[in-house]
Amino acid sequence: MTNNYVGQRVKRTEDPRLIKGLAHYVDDITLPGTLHVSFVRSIYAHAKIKSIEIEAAQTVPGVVAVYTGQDIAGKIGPVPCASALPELKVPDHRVLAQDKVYFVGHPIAAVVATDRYAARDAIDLVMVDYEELPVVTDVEQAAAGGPVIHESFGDNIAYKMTSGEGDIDAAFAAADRTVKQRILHRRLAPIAMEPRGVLARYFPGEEELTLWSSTQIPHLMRTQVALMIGIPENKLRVITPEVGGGFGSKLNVYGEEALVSWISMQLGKPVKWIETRRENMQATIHGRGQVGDIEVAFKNDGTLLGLRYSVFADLGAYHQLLTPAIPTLTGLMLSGAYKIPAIQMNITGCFTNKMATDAYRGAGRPEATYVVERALDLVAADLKVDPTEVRRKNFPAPNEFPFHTATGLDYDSGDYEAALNKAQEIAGYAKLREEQKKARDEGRLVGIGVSTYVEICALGPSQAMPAGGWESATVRIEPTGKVTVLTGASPHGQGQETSFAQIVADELGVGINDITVIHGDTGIVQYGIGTFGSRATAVGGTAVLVAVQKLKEKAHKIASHMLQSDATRVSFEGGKYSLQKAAAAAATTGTSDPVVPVGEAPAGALPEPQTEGKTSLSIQDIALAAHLAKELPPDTEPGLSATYFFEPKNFTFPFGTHIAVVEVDRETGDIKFLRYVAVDDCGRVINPMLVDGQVHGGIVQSIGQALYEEVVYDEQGQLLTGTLMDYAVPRAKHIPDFELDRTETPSPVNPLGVKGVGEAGTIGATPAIVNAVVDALAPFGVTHLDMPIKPENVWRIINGH
Amino acid sequence: MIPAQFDYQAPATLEEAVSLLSSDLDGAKILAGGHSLIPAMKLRLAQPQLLVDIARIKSLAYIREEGDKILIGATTTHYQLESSDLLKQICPLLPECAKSIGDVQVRNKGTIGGSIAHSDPAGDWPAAVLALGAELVLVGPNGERTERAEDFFVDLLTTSLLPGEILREIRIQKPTGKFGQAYHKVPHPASGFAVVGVAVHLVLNDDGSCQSAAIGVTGVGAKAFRAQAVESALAGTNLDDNAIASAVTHVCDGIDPNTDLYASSDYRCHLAQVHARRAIQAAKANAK
Amino acid sequence: MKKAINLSVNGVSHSDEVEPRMLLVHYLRDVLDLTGTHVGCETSLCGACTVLLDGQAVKSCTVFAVQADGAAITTIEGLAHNGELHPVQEGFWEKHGLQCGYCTPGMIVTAAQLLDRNASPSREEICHGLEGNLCRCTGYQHIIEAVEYAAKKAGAQ
Amino acid sequence: MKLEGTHQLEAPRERVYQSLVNPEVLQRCIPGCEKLERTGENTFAATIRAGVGSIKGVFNGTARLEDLREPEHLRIVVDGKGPPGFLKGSGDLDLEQAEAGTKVNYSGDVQVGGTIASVGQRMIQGTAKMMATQFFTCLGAEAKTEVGEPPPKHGFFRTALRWFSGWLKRFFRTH
Repeated sequence: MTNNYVGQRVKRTEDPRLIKGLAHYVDDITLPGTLHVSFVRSIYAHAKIKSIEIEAAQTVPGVVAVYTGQDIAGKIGPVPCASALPELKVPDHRVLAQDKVYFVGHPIAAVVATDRYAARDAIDLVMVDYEELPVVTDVEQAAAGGPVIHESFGDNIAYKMTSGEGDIDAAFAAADRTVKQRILHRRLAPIAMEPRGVLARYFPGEEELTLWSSTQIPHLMRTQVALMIGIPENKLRVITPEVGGGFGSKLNVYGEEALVSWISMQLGKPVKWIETRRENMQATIHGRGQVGDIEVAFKNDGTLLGLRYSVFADLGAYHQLLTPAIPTLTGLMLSGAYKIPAIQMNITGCFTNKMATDAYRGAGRPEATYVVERALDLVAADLKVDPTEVRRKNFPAPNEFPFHTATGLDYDSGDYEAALNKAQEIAGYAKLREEQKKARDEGRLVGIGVSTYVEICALGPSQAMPAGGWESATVRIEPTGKVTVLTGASPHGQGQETSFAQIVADELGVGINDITVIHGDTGIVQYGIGTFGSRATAVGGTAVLVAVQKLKEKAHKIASHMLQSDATRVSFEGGKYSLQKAAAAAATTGTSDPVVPVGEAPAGALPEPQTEGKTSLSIQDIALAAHLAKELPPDTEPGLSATYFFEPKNFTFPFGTHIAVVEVDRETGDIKFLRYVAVDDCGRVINPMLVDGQVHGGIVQSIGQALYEEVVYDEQGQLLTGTLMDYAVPRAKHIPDFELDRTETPSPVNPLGVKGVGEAGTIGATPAIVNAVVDALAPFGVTHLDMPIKPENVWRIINGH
Repeated sequence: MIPAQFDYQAPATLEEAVSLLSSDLDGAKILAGGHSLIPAMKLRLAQPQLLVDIARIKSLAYIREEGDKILIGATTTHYQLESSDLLKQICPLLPECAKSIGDVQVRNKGTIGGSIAHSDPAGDWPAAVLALGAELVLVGPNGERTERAEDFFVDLLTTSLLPGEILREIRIQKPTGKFGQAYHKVPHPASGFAVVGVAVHLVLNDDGSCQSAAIGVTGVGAKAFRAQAVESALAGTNLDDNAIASAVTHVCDGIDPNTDLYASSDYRCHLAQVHARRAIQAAKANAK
Repeated sequence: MKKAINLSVNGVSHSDEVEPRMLLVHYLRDVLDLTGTHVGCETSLCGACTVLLDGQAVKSCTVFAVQADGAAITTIEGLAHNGELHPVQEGFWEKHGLQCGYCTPGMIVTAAQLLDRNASPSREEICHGLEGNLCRCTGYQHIIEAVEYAAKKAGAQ
Repeated sequence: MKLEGTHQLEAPRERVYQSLVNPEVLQRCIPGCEKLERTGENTFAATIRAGVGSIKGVFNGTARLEDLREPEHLRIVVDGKGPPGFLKGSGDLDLEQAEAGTKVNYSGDVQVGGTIASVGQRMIQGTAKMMATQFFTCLGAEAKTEVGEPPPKHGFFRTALRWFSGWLKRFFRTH
């Protein structure tokens, strides 16, 4: 295989349509006669529905139908939760509220009209009479016996779980010292720039339904929606057009997707629903939402002995697809980048009168990395040593991999110290510390924060996943020589149309523009799992690689047959199967150009491949021959196509070091970045430009979490950050100039050697930023600050309030 | 996202606009740039029956000098003010304030008149026009009248505009002598509105001491206000750091500062003091 | 109640009758089928819907179509000329200034106007100029580099 | 959201108290109150057009007077709902005799929900404060009026309180 593409900064093939404004997101697709849905949503966090008056809404010109919970009762199944935890309580959450509402934004009625303006007008006329019920929004109050949200459960505790290995009590008993800190992870809103959207079209004659949805998981959605609305799975086609960002928020099956599909079946018309941003804030999953205590046991020399994290997880009012599973991922990553002999995670998952939490970029792992990296700084502060020292002390050495953790994982490969060294070198760490000292002497508050993270990617082995952890790929060479790649991963901005094409182009020796990567259409692509958990390249890309290698095996056989040679004497290079030198010398040379050069397709029938006297055949020649099937070796199936389902044996474990340098304005509490250095190791890199983009984006979401973002409900469960007026997403002016670099430790888990990078930034950066601010405020005795660190909080500390 | 229905008229003259506005005192609203009104309409928090679009009255958008006054038409956009070479020369506070409003798209469409008439408690213009002692020319069914900016801002989103009246022009005394100006703002990280905004106009004596100070503050109270206690504390001083630091402690005098998710009232007041001090120092440094 | 409007979009004249409340972005998308202009918020904060109205970048979700009567609009679809990408479009492609692409049309249109007004902006000026556009994917760094690339490219032409 | 404040009214305590329990006065003084009909001894059905500037919405609901201890204390409990959401709250009013009239101390709790809660963050408290001020200013004027006199015209509404457009309409029609 030649590396013309893999490892190169290849410009994305998906970009031209996007930069010209010609790409199609769900709302860009309009079918004749499309009806539009608008939802009536609860304005109370907890209330009984006494009555719903829809008559006035029905009279609005253009309104076709109004549906309430009664209309769908017994007709649409519950919103699915795929997390199987022992003794998990699963509320029966329906797509429209039945007799009560339990969060602000809970859908109560759907108005269907001929245009979106009429649908919007009509929802104002639906009168809901509520009887308010007591509200619980605080997770600890919910656990302690606040108002019960789902009466049949008796309390608000959805599950309790303890995990980890090693003798935790012994570790604490043996410790020279311990630190303990209560840590909040506030709720965050994923804010994909494209809100959710659904377009459903039922074909009554064919009894088929096509559902266009902005989702990360088209196939899982097909299975789940089919079950919810009772249509055979193979009569439902889910198409994922362009998806304007997901970050986990579209790794889900929402009630609206099933309801809009069902309405289309009821009315026999295309039906569309496009979420507004306010709906997105209220009724698309939130991320994070934990409060817990981290405790660490360690020796005087900094050796870590044990770590315990006891956490209340704010699940919200009901479960979305993975709601209860997210905190368990936190438990998996509590060993961080360190050797910790005993680890214990105690989770109490609780219902609150708020929207469900679920996977948001990192999904449980940022919480783990954050508490571990904060804890390591607490240990360093306790021992009065540099934070890098205590980290270095506890890293597993490169020769200790696969490294088994007390959370039950086996880290695949790593050289954590190399990444730390490189980051320190780039940052000029020693000099930074000197400068910091000088700044402090001048009364300036400069802080340096370090985070040496490990994350878990490439989810994952099917054993560990609720609905399969493999990924599928088909590579096919069409009769004209064009290469088609089908992938079950459903990328939405990560750029796999390009990176998968890079893999295939190098394998086949063809140009990248001769390859089309197709994804996100269950009518075309065999089953797939989707894009989440930084898995698309490591799992989906590997499936593509193995599929193309399988295809080449077949092509090799055909080529040998056509070249009338033994397979061992035929080699493949630069897109051609050639007789090896000795054999070639005996034959006359012939042309080996593609049979149908790009852009010069002949009219009429395909040309016959000319093999007479040739010593080499292009892969396109082989494809055509395989298609025409006149010159195939015995027992060879026609066509040139291969499919592979890749089941990884393990997760992958990317890692890295992030160093943030900040300065705090003593008067106002404002936080300004002076430097930001990130050295990430995501294994082998297919396209460094795409990797940098993932890292940048991840870090900026971390900046948001660390300094600005917070979903706020008041005590009555009213969502106070209901729009982007109050929920602060970082803007260009909020970011530093990032200094990125990499180390490259290939993963042994997959033949590509890749690990994944989609979430690294959100995982590694948050603690680096908070550690830096805490470090800046260390002169005031600060050892911990909860996020988001707002200027006012800083000001209060500086001023001793 | 979708406003309720309304009727729309785009009169060619101001007289026509006044008469349309008077035709439905309860339901008619003036539309200029629309960047305060349309967002509220999209949330259906505002549901006017009739929009009278004055942005098409070309004669309402201008920046010019007339005698000892600077005249600014109500529908002059923030961007026109931000990019005005004339203003940069003779009254740089206006372009500086304009530059800090919202974002470039908002500045391209939003107007100074609309912003002042809306009287958002966190709007930027009210601070600037207060500091400049502007006069506002209001046109109504009974003709024209002039109101001092100080009297114009009454309360939260509330001005002294009478029903049927339209803000036509902002008049500012052309600064003379040795003067310095500055606008300092803490933008809300999400909305960009002023958590605190301080506009300063200093007139200095030849020896550099403070002849007079005019300070407009926005974001802090229910409406923008003149920080008179600060102004009088500055007058006559040599504007050294101590004088400024002591004067700004009065910036919230008589004000009940706002509280929201981003800043409590005492932090907000503290920010007002810090940024008042910084703005005064900047104005002093800018003085010529 | 409908009002007649005449306007030019990407050089093509259109005459339509619209409800006064129809937002310009809905007119462009739903009536003219120019779906490159996106809607990302409802409070005029994300900039995904940015178009040029008489050469000035505006948020088309905060302009009624009736307000654009008589105006010349340029949307993302109209930015390339004779099949040749606008330098900003080229910059976004070269520098990986986009991921999911949803904010991209608004970002590009805003950046195009930024360069119209300031041919060689500093990093700070670029950030200030893009203050009205949210991107959740790229972390902005590549967007800033894309605009720098476009400035250089346009300067060289 | 907690609301607290003190207002000095230039009227005798007895008169202030009487005004507070007089639905006609309440209708005139509750900002935006378009309708206040007695439905029980101390309960009323109300329609309130509340808001500031161009931001406003209609709320339908009930008002109740509780804990009546003439002339020193009463509690007003309101609960209303409308397209922009809901508002509910209760306020304890303590009337103290003061030199120049009556000092009213109020302390209450107001909750809002729906659109106004989720988008009105930075203005809710200001609006509430403003409405309270308006209410007590009006009440002071009402309580000063002698028995048998026509109710005051609230001319100051021209400026301070003109945002209450329903009221304004009446104001302009009667002048």
